[in-house]
Amino acid sequence: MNSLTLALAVFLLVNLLVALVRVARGPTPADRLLAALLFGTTGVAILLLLGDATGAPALVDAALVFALLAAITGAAFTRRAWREEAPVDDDR
Amino acid sequence: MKITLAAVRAFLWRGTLFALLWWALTDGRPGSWAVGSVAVAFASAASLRLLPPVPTHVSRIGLLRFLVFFVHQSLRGGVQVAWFALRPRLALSPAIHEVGLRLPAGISRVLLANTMSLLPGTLSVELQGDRLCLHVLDASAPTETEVRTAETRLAQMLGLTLDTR
Amino acid sequence: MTIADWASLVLLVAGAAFFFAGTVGLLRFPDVYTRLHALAKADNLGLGLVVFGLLLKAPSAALAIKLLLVWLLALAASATVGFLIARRARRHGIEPWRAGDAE
Amino acid sequence: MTAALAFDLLLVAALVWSAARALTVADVFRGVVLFIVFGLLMALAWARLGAPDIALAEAAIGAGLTGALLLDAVGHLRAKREPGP
Repeated sequence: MNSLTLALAVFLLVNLLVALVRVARGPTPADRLLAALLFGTTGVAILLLLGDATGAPALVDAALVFALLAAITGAAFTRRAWREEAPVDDDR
Repeated sequence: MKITLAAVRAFLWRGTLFALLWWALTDGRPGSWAVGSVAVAFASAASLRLLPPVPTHVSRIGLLRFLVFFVHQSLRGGVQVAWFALRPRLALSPAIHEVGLRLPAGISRVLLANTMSLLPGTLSVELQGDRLCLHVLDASAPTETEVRTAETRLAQMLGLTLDTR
Repeated sequence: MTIADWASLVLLVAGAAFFFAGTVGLLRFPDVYTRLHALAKADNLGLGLVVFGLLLKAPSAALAIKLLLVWLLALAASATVGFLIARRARRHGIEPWRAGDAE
Repeated sequence: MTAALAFDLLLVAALVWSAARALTVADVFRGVVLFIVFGLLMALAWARLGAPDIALAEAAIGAGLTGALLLDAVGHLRAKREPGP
């Protein structure tokens, strides 16, 4: 059972890393900041599964912090960093 | 801030919620309450300052109905997005819709905007006064009806009356 | 395995499937708005299913409350951040993709 | 435990990738986003290493607060360079 939750955690980690491709590619700054949302949900799920698989309920606390800080990062980005129109940068 | 009956009631209610939260966060360790009682008191006071008690009455049946509605709709929303993402041909027809709101100004409209983002096919993009702009995945979907339903459920939960003009 | 174990297993796997759909959507959808749809709905439903799957195995009430709190926080965070990003994108004049546009 | 090994290898690869990209990327904003990504992956790594308390601190301070401050700084830099409306 534990190995199964761990396998699911691996599956979610692969998902997370593949989705980071979108973050790396952009094209707009908002696309990059989707990383904050991504870690807010996928990262939380991974932490919860890890906590269950390794029997460390303290990881649930770390998951709480993840979810909270996703909101803070997103708000800081929209309120502060993206005030003027940054040129839509295509890269590579 | 004037001490009114409503404020005292809100303080006690929120204090109870924060105490429950503290209990969960500390796994109910009895030694933590020395710090915990102070923290709960401060949290309740801060919450009253940031979000003064509004003269609404949260109905329990309304809350339950809203939760059932919400869980059902988020299931639908997830399935719909998954279907859009996984079908071989990308068949999106997005559009922006604007809907007038009947909820009274304030926190309930924000709550509605956030709820809509989690319901099937809609994403809130702008909330200005009583106008809510939604980005929809399927332009032909009955967006307005969905907003109305969510609005009614929210109003029932918060004991608000809709402004039907 | 008891029935609760089986149910938990089914919920966890279903949750992972929705995460997968969310990732596919994130890569395939044509613009910021539609990608936000994918994240806000598929991933939150995935997390919800994972949370309920783990709830069935939660050893204590305190842990169960914490798990629910995690889900609520994540829901609130992604609804809020999704709204903020979409609003900013619109104010910056990023036009929503329409059917028929080239990707 | 192959699942655990796979998890760790993937995590290490992603950590190294995000760290290298954060340092080499030309655009400041993208550097900051990669820094946040690195911090969150690092938190996952601490979780795997059996240190949930450090994972918590890394997520809160390393990725969250520092990330928000850096984003704010990027905003200020942009505002200074091109005086906006």
